[in-house]
Amino acid sequence: MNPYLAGVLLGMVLLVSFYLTGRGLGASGATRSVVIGAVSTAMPEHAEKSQYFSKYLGNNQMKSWLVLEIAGVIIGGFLSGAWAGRLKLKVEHSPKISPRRRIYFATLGGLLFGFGSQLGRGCTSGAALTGMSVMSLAGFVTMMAIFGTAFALAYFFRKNWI
Amino acid sequence: MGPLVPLQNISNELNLLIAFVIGLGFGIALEQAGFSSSRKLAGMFYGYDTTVLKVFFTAAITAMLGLIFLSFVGLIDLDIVYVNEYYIYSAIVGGVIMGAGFIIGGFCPGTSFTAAAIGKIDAMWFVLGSMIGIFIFGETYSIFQELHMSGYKGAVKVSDVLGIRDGYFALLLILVASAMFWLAELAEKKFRRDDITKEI
Amino acid sequence: MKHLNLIALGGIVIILGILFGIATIRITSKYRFERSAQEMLERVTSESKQLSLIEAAEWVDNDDVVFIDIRTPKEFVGFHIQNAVNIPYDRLLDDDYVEFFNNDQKKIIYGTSSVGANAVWLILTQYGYENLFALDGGAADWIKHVENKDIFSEGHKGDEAALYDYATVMEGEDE
Amino acid sequence: MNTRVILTIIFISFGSIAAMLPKQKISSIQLEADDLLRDIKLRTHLVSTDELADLLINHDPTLLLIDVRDSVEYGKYHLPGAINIPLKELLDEKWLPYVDQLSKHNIFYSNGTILSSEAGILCRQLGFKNNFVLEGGLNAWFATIIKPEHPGSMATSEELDQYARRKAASMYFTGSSAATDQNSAPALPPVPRKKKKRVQGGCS
Repeated sequence: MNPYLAGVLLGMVLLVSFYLTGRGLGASGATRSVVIGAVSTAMPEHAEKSQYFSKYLGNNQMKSWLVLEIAGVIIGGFLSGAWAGRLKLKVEHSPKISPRRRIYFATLGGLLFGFGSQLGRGCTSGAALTGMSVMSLAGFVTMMAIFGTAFALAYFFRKNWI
Repeated sequence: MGPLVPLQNISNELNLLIAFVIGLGFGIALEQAGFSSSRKLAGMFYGYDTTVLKVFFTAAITAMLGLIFLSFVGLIDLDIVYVNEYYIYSAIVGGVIMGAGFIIGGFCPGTSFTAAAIGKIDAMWFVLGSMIGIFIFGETYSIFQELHMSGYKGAVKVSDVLGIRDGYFALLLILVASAMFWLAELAEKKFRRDDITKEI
Repeated sequence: MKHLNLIALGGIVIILGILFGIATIRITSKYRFERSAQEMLERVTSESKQLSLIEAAEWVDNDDVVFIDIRTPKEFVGFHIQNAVNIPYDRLLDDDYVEFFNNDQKKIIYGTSSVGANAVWLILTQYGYENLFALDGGAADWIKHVENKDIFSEGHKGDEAALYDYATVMEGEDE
Repeated sequence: MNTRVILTIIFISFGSIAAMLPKQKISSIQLEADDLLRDIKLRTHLVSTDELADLLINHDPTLLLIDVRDSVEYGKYHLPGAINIPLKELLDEKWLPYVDQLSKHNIFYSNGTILSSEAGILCRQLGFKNNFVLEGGLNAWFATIIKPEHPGSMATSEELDQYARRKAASMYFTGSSAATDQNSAPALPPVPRKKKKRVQGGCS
């Protein structure tokens, strides 16, 4: 799909989300809910003692809301991929690097992203995109920090991509 | 008047159904934009594919204009819409870490879910990685707590900081974005990499 | 040529946008309040502009004072305080009366009840008019207590006077 | 013509419209003189004592009575469940969550109607929703509900019905059986703020 049209579509989804729920979209919050769910099942005492996790324990509606939203994202992504004929189990990587190296980097990147999203109170969808739509200063700052850093570091990781 | 869920006493079950439907739309939009490919996403930073910028700003502007008009005709109360709270240092440091994660991992959390949904194994590892990252943050929270909480400025809007109306700021952002779209398309020509764009 | 069409289309949309913008600006009322609600609240609580029937009765023959009857013309014809002018609710802000309200005369507003007069007083004062007073008592009270001269026999209590000793009534209800 | 140019044109035109829109907050459109005069003429802001009695007897959860007299008078007697916001303090920061909200129906009252109607008008002018005024105030409350007068032998059946209802209400509010109920019943939540609280959390 044309990126601009896809952007308008995404913007409409975001707007509907604002109209219905008063808050935008999110992704990393769902991951956190899953993590907290896992931690509190595996070691409930530890989760309660942890300063950070304990904040999100209990009957918090936000928790299940984002998880269901992400369930929707996964199914929506799958449907859209099926429709466009993109379903394929593979490791996508530059021909210059091995799949193994790609997976290492993807995991490391995910780790950093997960960590940063907690510190910065939201990821690209929750903080940057949603934040920008409501003209929140935090959204713009986060957006610029993310893309600025990525541009600045792009040179060092060029081998992974081009 | 919206937002409906906080103002109209919508039941929890319906709220969760709404979450799922919104998620469906979100997932389809992301996937249709081509965000399920890390090489497409990374193209942003090497100039051969600027889809990220285009989608990102188009979406933000569409939603922003939508909010302004909805609020004008009285369909939504912007006082209730969540505005992200601004903690200066954590926003910047968190953003920097996320930026590093972006260029290294090639996804962001939202796109990694759609990519994993269509079978990208690297995206699944990215999701796992972000879970580990969140776990590490939770475990080391005492170290970062001060940073996490410092420099609180409240839920400020850029238009308030600049002292201009929301509408003016939206127009300003649109003009900036138009210029960026133009530059992005120039860049796509200049840093053209047919070998990569054909594959993704 | 395709380009030109699109540019023309864009131009039309922009012009429509500007027109729409201007049109919506005109929607806002021309009768804007002069004073803020906060200022009015201070005024309301600091100085009383309520005139009791007794106080107002002294002003009837005075040329510096005008009574303004805010009831309907029909009611006005039925009865009105001597020398009163009739300006119904919906005409109070008319351009014809701007000059009248801006002169130095003292103006006492009255209506069917104290409440209506007080509300009009509040709104007009907030709107920026000065020298306004509201009669604490309606036209009917005026007939009863001023025209029929039994001010002192029963005495008209103001709207806000407590007519009962509430607490005692509540306790001693079992009689 | 590519998509970018079309999109840019559309965005810029809509952006111009957005920039032209007058600044306003839909949640609190301030009313101007003409609107207010119309409202007052229509008397939409008034609630009769009979309606209030109904609301109180039914323990309507959305009802919040606000006594605008000073605290001394409030201390001597106030309607069941009423909170005290002296008129002077009406627009103070601490009372804003009560007067500017969407979840409750506020009814202002005082001895008569003047003070409460002033409170009502000022709130209405600021665009605060759901604020009403008890018509006749406590005086009317006592005259009609607590000590209802028999309408006389010439009364129509409607008047008699009304009298019967008022008498029953009177029993409810004064009767010893109701006394305990009255004190405990409309236990209102201290802070009914709903509106000013933004929606919780984004994605973080």
